Amino acid sequence: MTQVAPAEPDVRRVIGDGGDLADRVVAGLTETDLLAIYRSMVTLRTYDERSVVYHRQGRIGTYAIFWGHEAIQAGAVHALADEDWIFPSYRESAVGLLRGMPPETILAWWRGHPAGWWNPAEFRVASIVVPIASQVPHAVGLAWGKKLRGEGACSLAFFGDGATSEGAFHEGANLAAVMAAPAILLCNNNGWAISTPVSAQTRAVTLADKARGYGMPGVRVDGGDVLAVYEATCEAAERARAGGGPTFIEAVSYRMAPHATADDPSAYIDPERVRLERENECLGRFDRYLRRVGVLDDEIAQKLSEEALAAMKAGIAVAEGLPPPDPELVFRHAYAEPPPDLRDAG
Amino acid sequence: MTQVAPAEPDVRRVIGDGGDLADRVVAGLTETDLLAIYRSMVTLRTYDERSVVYHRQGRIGTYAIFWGHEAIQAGAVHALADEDWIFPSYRESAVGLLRGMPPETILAWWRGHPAGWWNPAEFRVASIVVPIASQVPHAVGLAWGKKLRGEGACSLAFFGDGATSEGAFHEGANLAAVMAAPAILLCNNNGWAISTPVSAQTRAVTLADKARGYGMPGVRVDGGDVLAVYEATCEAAERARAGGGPTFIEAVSYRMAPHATADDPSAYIDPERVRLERENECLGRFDRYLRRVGVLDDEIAQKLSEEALAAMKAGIAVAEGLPPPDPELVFRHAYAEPPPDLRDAG
Amino acid sequence: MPARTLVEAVNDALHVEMERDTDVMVLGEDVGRAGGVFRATAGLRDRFGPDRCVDTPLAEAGILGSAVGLAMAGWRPVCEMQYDAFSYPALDQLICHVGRYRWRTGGAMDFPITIRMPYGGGVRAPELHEDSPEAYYVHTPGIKVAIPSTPADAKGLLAAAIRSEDPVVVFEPKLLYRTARDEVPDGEHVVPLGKARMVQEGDDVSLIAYGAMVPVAQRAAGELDASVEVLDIRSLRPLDEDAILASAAKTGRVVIVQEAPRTCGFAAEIAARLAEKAILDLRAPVVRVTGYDVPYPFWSIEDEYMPTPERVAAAARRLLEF
Amino acid sequence: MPARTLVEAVNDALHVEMERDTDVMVLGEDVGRAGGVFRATAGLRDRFGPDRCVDTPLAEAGILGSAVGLAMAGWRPVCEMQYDAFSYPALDQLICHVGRYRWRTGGAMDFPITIRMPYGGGVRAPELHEDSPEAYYVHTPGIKVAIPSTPADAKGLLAAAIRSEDPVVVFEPKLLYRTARDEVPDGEHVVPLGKARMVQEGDDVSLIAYGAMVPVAQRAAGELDASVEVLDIRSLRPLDEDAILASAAKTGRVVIVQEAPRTCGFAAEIAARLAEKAILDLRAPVVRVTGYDVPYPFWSIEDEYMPTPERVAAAARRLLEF
Ligand SMILES: Cc1ncc(C[n+]2csc(CCOP(=O)(O)OP(=O)(O)O)c2C)c(N)n1
Ligand SMILES: Cc1ncc(C[n+]2csc(CCOP(=O)(O)OP(=O)(O)O)c2C)c(N)n1
Ligand SMILES: [Mg+2]
Ligand SMILES: [Mg+2]
Repeated sequence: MTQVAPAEPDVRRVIGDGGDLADRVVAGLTETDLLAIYRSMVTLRTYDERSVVYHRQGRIGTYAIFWGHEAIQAGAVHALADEDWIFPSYRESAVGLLRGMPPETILAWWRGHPAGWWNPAEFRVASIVVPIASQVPHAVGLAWGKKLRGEGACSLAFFGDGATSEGAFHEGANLAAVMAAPAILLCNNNGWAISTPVSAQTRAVTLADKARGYGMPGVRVDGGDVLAVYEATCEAAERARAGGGPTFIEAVSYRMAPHATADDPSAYIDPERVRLERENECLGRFDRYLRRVGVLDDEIAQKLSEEALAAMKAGIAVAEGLPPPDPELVFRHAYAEPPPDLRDAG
Repeated sequence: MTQVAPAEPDVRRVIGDGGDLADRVVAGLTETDLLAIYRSMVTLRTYDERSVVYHRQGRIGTYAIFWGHEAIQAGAVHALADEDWIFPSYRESAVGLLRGMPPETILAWWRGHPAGWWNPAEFRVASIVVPIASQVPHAVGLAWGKKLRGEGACSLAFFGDGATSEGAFHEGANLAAVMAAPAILLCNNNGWAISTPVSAQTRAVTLADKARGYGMPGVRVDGGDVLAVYEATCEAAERARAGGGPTFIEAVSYRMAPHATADDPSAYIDPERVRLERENECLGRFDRYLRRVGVLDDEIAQKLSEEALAAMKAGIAVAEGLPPPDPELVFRHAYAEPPPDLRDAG
Repeated sequence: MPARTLVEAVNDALHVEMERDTDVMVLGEDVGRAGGVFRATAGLRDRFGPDRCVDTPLAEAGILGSAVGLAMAGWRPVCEMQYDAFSYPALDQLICHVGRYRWRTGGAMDFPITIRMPYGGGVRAPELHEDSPEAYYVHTPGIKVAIPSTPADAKGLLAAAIRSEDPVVVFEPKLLYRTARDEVPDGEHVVPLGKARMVQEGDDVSLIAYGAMVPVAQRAAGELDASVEVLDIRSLRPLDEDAILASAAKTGRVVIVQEAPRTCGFAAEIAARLAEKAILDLRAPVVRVTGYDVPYPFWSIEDEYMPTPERVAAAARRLLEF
Repeated sequence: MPARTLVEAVNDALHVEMERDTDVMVLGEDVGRAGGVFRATAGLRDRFGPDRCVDTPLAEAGILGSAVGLAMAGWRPVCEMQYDAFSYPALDQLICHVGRYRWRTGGAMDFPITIRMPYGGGVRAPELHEDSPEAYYVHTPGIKVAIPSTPADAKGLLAAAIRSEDPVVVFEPKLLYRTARDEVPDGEHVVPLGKARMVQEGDDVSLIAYGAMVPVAQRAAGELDASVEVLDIRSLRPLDEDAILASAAKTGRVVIVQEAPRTCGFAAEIAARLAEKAILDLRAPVVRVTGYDVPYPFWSIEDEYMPTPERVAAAARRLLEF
């Protein structure tokens, strides 16, 4: 069982720094694959940056920014098979884009519009879950259930460093190991739970150390390195499919934006640290890597970002063009067979 | 930070096997101390064996047997200072005896009689807690609160192997480490949660491995070796008082009796294993050790067990002599200031 | 029809439904090897294997939370909570997810999850083995709740719950597990949710109860020299409001019996509906005979807490003399 | 008296009570460095230090469970739950321990624990930031519940909660956090639990509400051309039943307004008490204007869910014309 030594300080990296730290290549990744991953990151980045603008313009409500976390989301999703399920938190609200979900659906969610509903089975993307860590047992149950049915699918749950303090994380992780569920527990350790630093969240030397308590492998990767996330997730998925059970992945990152549009981090976060982190943000790192290995040039980059922007603009147009929701929807969908008195309310 | 290597198979022992494995001595323990510990074990053993008889005779209700776990309870309590708090589960219902609580109080609890109430502050023994693991956060809060007040007291929570699967254990343990609470988390790993073997409870190599995920020391001791438990608890208490925070202790034992008087383990437990474990039960081991080191002889042993039996017989007499409880008590004590309509019920 | 105890009827329902639908699986603490601490799941592990009758780790939120994922994978999970009070760690999953996930998918996915648990007092047990938590569950949107009082209903309502596309919580009165023994139809037997059971008809006063309080109401009826109607609502959501209103219209006097603590218990909901929809029919106050707003007492005095036939009869007499 | 918003009044109460009693401590998620996501605890960490205003890990059961131990150590913990729905993971500790531990010690120890949380909808927030969970709390024995609707009461009831030897849960209507602005007494200000607030007197119909529904009831009163009484019960347990019965006796017509889902909500409790104790005074049905038994909707249609002055006024008119 691969397990990380508790105090192992260094995290797995694939992308070098253009200097002393050399680039690695991930076996089996073609140029097309690399560009596909890059495209996904651009899609997510564009979604996020536009959303912040749309929020300022009052076109969407409160929004949970994920700027700088695109590497974790894209790296993980590209490592999965199409039938594998993804369980996002609010921080990965737009991850469905990488499964063909139209941007207007997610924009509608943030606009508080029922068009924000989607069918998880259609995209193998579960609904956005707001209560911290509570999606972890869902992902475990799904993986376990698929395995019991002899289907090859595994599941991946996204959650944060703060989530590791919740009982739901603990009970889900333990159950995953006991049932040898093909689940991947991907923790985005961005250093903060709103205003609470990870140092006040746990005394564990690394979050990956928690894996040992569940008897599952725990690995640490550079969350700003999309290929490192991709590689680690591939290994976890392989192990899961081979019956090796769950893996805990700690993606070490940093929250380079406010917790959400409503949050003002100036009270608790060091702007200088944020500035440095932003200089080293994941899309730029991958962009430079791809240029070093000769897969990307200005033209392609330009084209991809224009496509992403166009898709996003089309998405907001559709979202804003939606008719006001039928108030009748208040009474729909809570039950397959609603109780007769559902409308009683005086 | 002392930490146990995940796969470390061997557990700490002090008491030898009278053969190849030599006895150790615990520094600072006088003959009087050793006999006091022995006396406590005899007291607990007597309480437990009589309780099973009383249950069969219909003199107490369902009862959670702790036969074979006396070493864990006595070893731990003797390692604590008088002002330290103990948080028992139903499995340690009689631990108050070691703090001067009269047996009739505990017997009354098992008789479903309000005389089973006690004042935790009087004995620094919290109430018996039935929901698994839910006492862990209490012990942590107490320890943290005492520390904040600059009082030297620490706390010790008893719980089982099954309890480590509960969110309450996880949230409590993590909080203890974060607050550097002077708390001792003592897990009696007796191999079973009712009918569920620890192998179906977790995939962790050892339960002590869970400590690393909280950044606290995790130690394993032979739960049948009262001196090993004593020694490990002393170290944990010292560390706690010195500001070193909490310690997780896994006391490796075996459940040699039914889960409770209502349980029939024949469906799931191997009687041969139980027989072997009972042959090596903790009181006998300590008894033989004390005789090897020349501290105990038949006369003392006889005297102590007679005293314990007499105390227990007196206790049941008192408990059975109690007047039937005042039904009025149904309405007492829920509130310091009861709402005026507490008695409304048609 | 063979006579079965209530817990045997539960066990029978599980056998029949698991036989009938291979998507049904049972999970919980000690449901497998031991067959459940009350033997409600006895034999399932041998018959259907450890994959369909699963001993889980000791983690109620993990059990119910994973049931959400199991349902997404196509299973119909039947979760056992070992005792009433031990279901509380799972309330977060219940409220945030079990009751909302179908809605969250815009109705695209169903969550046919059944939660069953022994509930209630009167069994001389230690603390926290005697709670009646139904109000926490029935107040939660997206959840349905059934509480049988007879072996036949225990089988039929559990079958209906397992077959329902909606999450259903079935509270089994542990006091009646072995004391209630009656004929139970063999094979498939389904009692639809939302239909009350007329226990006995009467004209002067209505005693409305559910679960372990139904026999209490029946005994109270026996003590009264009046024409007493006893209605077992047995399904709290959906609720058979028509049956309640019809009974109130007939007798004009209603006593509601509930074991749970008084405030915001289900008796309050029934009384509130009567106050709104039966005001012209009522010839006397609506009286709730309930437990008290106190922790369930030590068992040596639990009889003081539990509604008794005497308390119910006394309440009925007050109404008859009103 | 200075004018303060409701959330400023909460903050003021915390400052005053922590100043007054050095055993009072605040703990919760983001209450320290950030001063709370609504700024309710702003300034406390600087003023009283990180030991008395503690940023905890993200673990609600750990927060409330440790508060039980902190109380045993002599503290008076004030726990913040960051939002209504995020209090659910702590329900197990609430029901099993916070509400029972005093009883469990035979009254030997008090557990002066305060739980405060922003609750309720109408704030255009994402899912699970709009729940009204008071029924789960008030149904729990051993717990007291207060829900202010004005800045002055927000301060006074929180002070009373903190000084109470019993556990008290204070629900703060987040919709009114900044929209409600009014005079708040400086320094020590205590509003005793168990006393309703007469908002306006009237003879024809009574509107009974609490929390964010009080302004709704007031607006409804303005729309009615009748003499309308508006009663803010503000303390659910202990409940000022006399004030409710007096109002019912006077008007004979009662509308109860509750934001929470309907079934077994607190409006049911009030209606049930009226059905039992005011039956001869009632000249019309008791009507509950409530939320629905559905998940709180997306905010673009939340106004359909929330009781409105129109719905309340319409209900009142039905009673006036009854
Ligand atoms: C159970 C629960 N408690 C509290 C909250 C409020 N809350 C929203 S986000 C957040 C911090 C989460 O931090 P982390 O898990 O690190 O995820 P991140 O936001 O950094 O992605 C909190 C406390 C919540 N959503 N759910
Ligand atoms: C929260 C909760 N769930 C379930 C139970 C029922 N129950 C009582 S004892 C027990 C097993 C506990 O096993 P363990 O923690 O190993 O302690 P042991 O009984 O072995 O001392 C269970 C499941 C409970 N008391 N509390
Ligand atoms: Mg984070
Ligand atoms: Mg055990």
